[in-house]
Amino acid sequence: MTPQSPVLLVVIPLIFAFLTLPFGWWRKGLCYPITLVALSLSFLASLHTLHTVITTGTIHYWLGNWEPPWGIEYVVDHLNAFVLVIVSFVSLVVAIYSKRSVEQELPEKIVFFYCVFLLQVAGLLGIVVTGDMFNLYVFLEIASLAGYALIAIGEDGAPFASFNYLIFGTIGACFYLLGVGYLYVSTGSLNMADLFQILPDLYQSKVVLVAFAFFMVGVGLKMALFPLHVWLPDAYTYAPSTVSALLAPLMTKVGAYVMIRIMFTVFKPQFCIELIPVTTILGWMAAGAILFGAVMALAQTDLKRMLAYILVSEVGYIALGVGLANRAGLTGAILHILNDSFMMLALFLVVGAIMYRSGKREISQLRYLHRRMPFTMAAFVIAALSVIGIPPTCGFFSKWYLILGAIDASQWAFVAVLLVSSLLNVILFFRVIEHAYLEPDEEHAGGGSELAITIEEAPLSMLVPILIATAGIMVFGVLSGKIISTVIQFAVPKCF
Amino acid sequence: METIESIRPLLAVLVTLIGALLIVFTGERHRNLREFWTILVSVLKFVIVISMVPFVLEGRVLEYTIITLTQGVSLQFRVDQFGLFFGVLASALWIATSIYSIGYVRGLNEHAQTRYFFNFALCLSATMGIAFAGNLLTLFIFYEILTVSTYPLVAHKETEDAIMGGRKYLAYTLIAGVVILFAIIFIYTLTGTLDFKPGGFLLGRGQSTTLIFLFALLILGFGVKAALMPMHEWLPTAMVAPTPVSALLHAVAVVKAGVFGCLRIILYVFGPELLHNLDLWLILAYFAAFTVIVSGMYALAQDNLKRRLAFSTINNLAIIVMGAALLTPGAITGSIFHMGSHGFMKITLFFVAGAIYVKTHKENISELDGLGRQMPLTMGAFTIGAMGVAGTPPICGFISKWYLAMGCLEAKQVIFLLVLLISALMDVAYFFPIIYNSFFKIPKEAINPHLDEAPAMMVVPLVITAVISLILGIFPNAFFHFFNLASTAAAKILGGM
Amino acid sequence: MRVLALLTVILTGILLFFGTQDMPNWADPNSPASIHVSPRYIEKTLEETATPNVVTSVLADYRSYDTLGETTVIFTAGVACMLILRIRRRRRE
Amino acid sequence: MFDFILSKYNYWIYIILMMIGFYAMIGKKNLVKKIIGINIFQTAIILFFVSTAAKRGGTLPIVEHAHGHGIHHIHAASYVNPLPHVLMLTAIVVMVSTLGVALAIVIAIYRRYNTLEEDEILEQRK
Amino acid sequence: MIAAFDLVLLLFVLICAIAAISVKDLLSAVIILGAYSFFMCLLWAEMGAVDVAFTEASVSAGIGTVLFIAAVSKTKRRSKD
Amino acid sequence: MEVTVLVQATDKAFEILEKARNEARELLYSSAKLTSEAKSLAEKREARAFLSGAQQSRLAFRNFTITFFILFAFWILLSGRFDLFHLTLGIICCLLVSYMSHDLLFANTRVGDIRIMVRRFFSAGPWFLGQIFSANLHVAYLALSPKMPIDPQIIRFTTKLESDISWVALANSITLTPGTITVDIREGEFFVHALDRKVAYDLNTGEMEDKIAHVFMEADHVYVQDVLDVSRIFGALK
Amino acid sequence: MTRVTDDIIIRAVARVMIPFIQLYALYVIMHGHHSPGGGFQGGVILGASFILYLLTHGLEEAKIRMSEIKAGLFSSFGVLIYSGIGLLCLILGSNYLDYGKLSTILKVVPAQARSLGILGVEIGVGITVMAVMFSVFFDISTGGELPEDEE
Repeated sequence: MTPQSPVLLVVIPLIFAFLTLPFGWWRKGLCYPITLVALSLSFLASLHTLHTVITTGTIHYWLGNWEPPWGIEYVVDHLNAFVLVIVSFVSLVVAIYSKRSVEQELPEKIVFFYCVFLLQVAGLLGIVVTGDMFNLYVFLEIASLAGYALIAIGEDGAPFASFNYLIFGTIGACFYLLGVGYLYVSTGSLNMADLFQILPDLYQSKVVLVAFAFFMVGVGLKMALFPLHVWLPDAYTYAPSTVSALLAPLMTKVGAYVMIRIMFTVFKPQFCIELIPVTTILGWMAAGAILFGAVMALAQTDLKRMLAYILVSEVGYIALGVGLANRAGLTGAILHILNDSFMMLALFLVVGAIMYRSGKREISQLRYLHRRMPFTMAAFVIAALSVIGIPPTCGFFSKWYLILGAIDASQWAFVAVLLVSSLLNVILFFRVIEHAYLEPDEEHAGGGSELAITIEEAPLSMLVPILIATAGIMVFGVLSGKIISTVIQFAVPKCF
Repeated sequence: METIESIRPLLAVLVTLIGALLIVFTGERHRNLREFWTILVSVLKFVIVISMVPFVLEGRVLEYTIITLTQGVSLQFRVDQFGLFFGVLASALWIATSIYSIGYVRGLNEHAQTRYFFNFALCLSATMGIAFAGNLLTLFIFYEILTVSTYPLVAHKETEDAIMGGRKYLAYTLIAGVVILFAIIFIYTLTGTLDFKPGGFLLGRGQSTTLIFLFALLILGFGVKAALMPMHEWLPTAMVAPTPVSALLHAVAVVKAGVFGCLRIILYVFGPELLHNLDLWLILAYFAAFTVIVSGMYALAQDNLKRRLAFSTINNLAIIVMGAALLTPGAITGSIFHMGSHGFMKITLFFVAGAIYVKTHKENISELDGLGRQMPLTMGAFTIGAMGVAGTPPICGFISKWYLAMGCLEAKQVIFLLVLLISALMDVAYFFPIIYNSFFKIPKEAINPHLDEAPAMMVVPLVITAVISLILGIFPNAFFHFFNLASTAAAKILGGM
Repeated sequence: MRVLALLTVILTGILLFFGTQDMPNWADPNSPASIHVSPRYIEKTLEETATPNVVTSVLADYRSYDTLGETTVIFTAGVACMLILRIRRRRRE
Repeated sequence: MFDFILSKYNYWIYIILMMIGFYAMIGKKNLVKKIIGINIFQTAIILFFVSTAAKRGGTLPIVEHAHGHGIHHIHAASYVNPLPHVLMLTAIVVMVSTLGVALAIVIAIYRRYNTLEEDEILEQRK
Repeated sequence: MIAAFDLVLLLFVLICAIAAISVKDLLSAVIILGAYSFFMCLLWAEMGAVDVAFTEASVSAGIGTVLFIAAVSKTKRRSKD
Repeated sequence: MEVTVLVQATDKAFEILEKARNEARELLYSSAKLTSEAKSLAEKREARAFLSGAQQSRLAFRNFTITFFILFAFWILLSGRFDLFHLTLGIICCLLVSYMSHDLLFANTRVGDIRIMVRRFFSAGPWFLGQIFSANLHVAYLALSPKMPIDPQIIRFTTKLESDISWVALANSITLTPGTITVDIREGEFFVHALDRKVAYDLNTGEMEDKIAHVFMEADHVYVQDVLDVSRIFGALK
Repeated sequence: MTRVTDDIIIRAVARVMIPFIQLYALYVIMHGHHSPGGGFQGGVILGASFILYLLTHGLEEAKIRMSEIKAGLFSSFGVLIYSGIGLLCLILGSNYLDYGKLSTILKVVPAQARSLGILGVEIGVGITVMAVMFSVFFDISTGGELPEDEE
């Protein structure tokens, strides 16, 4: 008796998404609770999955009870289960947060919004959980379409940003599909495990090489790896704040997950390391991403845009970890999937809350904010410290493993990039923190103004998710050793 | 060496953290309660730290592992003699500082007091973590927390200068942090462990060039906070901070943490034997000696009192590093003990500077003429502190300098003895005029001839610290067993050779 | 911009051409795609699903989860259009 | 050599088609043209997939009822490969969905900028 | 014979594709795209993929074109390239 | 240089024209939409009031059954499977479609006796074929004679036919006959393009119109009795 | 696009054709087992019939037959059928979408149950596709602007 949780965690959000329309048509207010219920159930299912994986090992779930190369199979190993829990939890947190912000930003579209929101989450979960190349494509498209729509309803520039995203996303998806096609032509199979068995004989085949190249480019587009990131800043800047908070942590991470999956469990690691120098190229691209993202972020005056560029840089960290192609590097990359999800979640939630309360997002307008929204800004500071990599926040530990990996691989340039980038992040974030916390002298002469500015903290439904995310940042920092020893060390492919 | 599992070090760190949270949640509305938390926590902490002294003096080590961070490295506290020495010093001085801060902040009616106290508590928590850290990673974690939590204190005044000072501080220390991080990870890849061991654990690992490189990086990294000479630039700039912060920076937490880090590196990571083998000790000692001389000269040139004190601090810290670099029992004992004695003396001096500022809003030395008559207690304490720093018996500075001098002789390096003497002369040269002018010189403009001390909350701590430094000079083991701790630590380090 | 686009396109094209060299010949009945997974569908469809149209049986049974995904894609597109475009005109006060 | 060309020319034409679509996607300035490009690109990929299913001598993948004894005599080689067809049905659906969403976005863009030329939009955004 | 048919269809498809992206009148481009889809579907039917051809005929050549026309008539008909 | 200027100017002109045209069209549309929609809705309402109650439901039921049978015949033609399962499916489907659109097939046609209509349609068939044949000959003559004596013209006439389905039948018949094409119908007014004068005269005799009217039972006005209770209608009208 | 056409010919022809188109669409859905076609193609054709009605008869009248709200409800109804069948299999104690298990409640052999399952699924697909095609066209051609007094 196989556990049903792997399929339930995808199907529950799907079914609830379908239910949202009728229920929302009946009573508009029902959408929010429906979403919460769906995502909590999904989260529980993913926890159950993770638990099962840890206790009994990899789960194979045959959909429709057809055995693998013929039917579609869900394969949940440690890596999957880990990412699943992240995705479902982050989306649950964002869903809790969404209530007020959606009511303010999109009062007319609540029903459709929650419907697409659930579809988006289901798509992301479906990408992660599947063990079939084509099924991955289908869910990739669900997630992408939902993403385009969610981004397009943002503020002024959103439709155009979303259109650009659509173009690049479609190119990415098409390339992925082409890759699947090329692999199918040369092997005749779509199942990942099956491909893993068949492919080694074909590593010299040009078809397979080209397929691999297209996978890389396609996934790179989806995860916004450096030269292919062009769509990202605009899209995440203009999207509604809830959407940015959902997509920024998850979309790129899921892309990164797909990359790891294809590189190391569809193809053999030695293929990407020795036969063709993919990892080296990936490493250099990632290094470029890290620096470019940080430098571009420096040039921004808009807080949300700055975060978007930081996201580019953070994606670089994950890719760098993959590119190092050793145990420590990959551990760092997988750990960074978790950490970065929470960091980006916290940052984008905070920006959303700030915009909700004050409508401001230029860095120079943030003055007095620490008095108006003390908890929100405290969360921002902690998340910022984590991005910089100050212990004991979680960002430090992924950086630790990445540097460890880089030293292990004797890639001194990467070490330098990692170190320099954290300094750049210091400049980035302390610029914001200075604006938010430190005020010019003359305005508070005599210290009497302490109580003059009243606290206007974000509403509780927004504050609680922010605090959860922040707590996550701290807790995962301290627990990183535990997480690695229980999950991540099994998620790294055996041969490292 | 006996190891005891004990939660006390964790408690010592946590108690301030909880205090910090209590301070935040109490907030601006209930000032008295908030200040009560500060003092309560500082006293509690001191009690906890002192309660560990008997165990450690018996040669046992208190250990507490919180959680495994990565293979072979845990978030771990281990209290040995050296760590406890620093812990006792910091927690003792914190009581004084917190009382003094309350007086100072209220006296000036500062803004954002909650933030101030919160960061202060956080800072001390981190310092305690540094003191009790059982391995390099734990040390580094708390080191970074210290950096970050000190930043708001440095930039507290929020003027252009303060913000610039804060930026500079942050830039220096975080770059240093990055350098240290790199070195630590490198060491981890070499050895797979980061636990401190008296006498070092790097012996026989890695090539000598790599090790030299690592040593340079680490000393460079920790040297920034210890304000060794080419990296000292941030320290005088950070003087824009409120005086208790300066006191904290210079006497208790930050720079001491830097020196503590340096000493940990020298004595517990690399170890005397390795340093001898690589001939690094001599280079480091010369390097420190250079700092001693140059910073003394700088100090002479300053007119701002706090800046002069800052350079004096740099001077003394360099002496500590120099002592440790000599690697003889006397020198190590002396330099460890000097950490403590310098702490008490220098905090007195800063308290005095703050008291003067609160009372008269004067910062420059040239304006202090005749102040001794107005504030005799304050200036008396200043005199004790200054003389102590110069090494006059029977103040505690004498004992440490004596042992340092002995150490120089043991190492057969007369040149460092000379450096010590020159620095003592310089100390006299830059402190004596202040004392003289304040007591004996007739001021140009009329000043209040009556007794007019700063608030009691400020005067009491500074008098107490002055008295303690006096008592320590006579009974080095009074109250805290400082001397015992220092000498046993030295013995153990060299015993591990 | 246009030149860059053209360059990218040509590069991609060359890569794809490169890939075709090792492809099985067109309409080759012995290509891997024809002999690995698909024969079972054809041979067993009547026995297992009682559906002569193999495409239907594969679509809605063997790989029915894909089809659920596909339907969801359609549904997503529909809701997405509603989400993007529907604005209720303001009632005249 | 001739054999080689004969057995591969299909693929090459698909590739040319793909490149046409791809070029329209990234090189054209008009948004509707870009969408047309998407359409062409995806159709070309579908064409590629469908052609992998082709078998010489294969017929439609609809198994005839051969009463009674039929089941054992089904030869896979006499029917074209149905799997790519299935996949491509899904891909077509994805294509039309993308088309719908893209057009919706285009209308939203037109509502705001009153033009569909990329460069004009970029100018207005400044 | 079949190969010739195949080739002719492929040629048509190519011509339609090029025309669709180079015609400046969007409505014409869209109609040409419909023709393109139709030829495509012939091609697939010829390869034995009747289901796919059927779908393509109803979707791309049918609904797709209609959607395009609806959108173009809702926006602008002329394009600069 | 000048060329580009010219081109730009034309482009601009085009744009302006386009804009103007769009605006005009919008205006027209909105007005046209309002009037036509209002009109059709009003007509519908009238019709409903006209045939209230049992009359209406009887009519609907009748339409429903007729539609069902027509559709089921179509289904059997398509399906070609006669097992119980597929027939049941067919019945369900036909019921469904009839339910969805039974009012479409016979909407605002005054439904006469369908049997009579069918009979008349088939009996009129040969005549139409003959017409088409002769028109073919004529056009062939026009095309083949060396002078090509064509004289294209658009003629306009108002028909006496009443229901739109018969209009469409007439229009299609005209188009089907070579040499003439129905260009437009507006409110019962036909615009027909004819190839030369003779064709136009043929059209103007109205023979075809009569035939159509006959088929759709409009000429003889018997249909009213067939379907509706005349006295009631007259009462309502009064 | 959505106003009433003036052209009487088109309207009348559309009216006559629509029932047949719809029936054909249903035929395509129902006969997916034996001939090319299935839920998706049938659904598209069905949707096209409604689009045709919308094009020829205008928004107001089309709304009586198929409004955008109905379309939304139908579209979720269709996928619910699909996923519901899957869930039913799961509840009956097998894996998701394992129609073979339906034989326990349908009282037929598993292969036949699978065939019926396919049919059910195709119907679901058809409904969704029909509704979505209509609603997408509706949104694009009207620009999504709903009339004012609509709730």
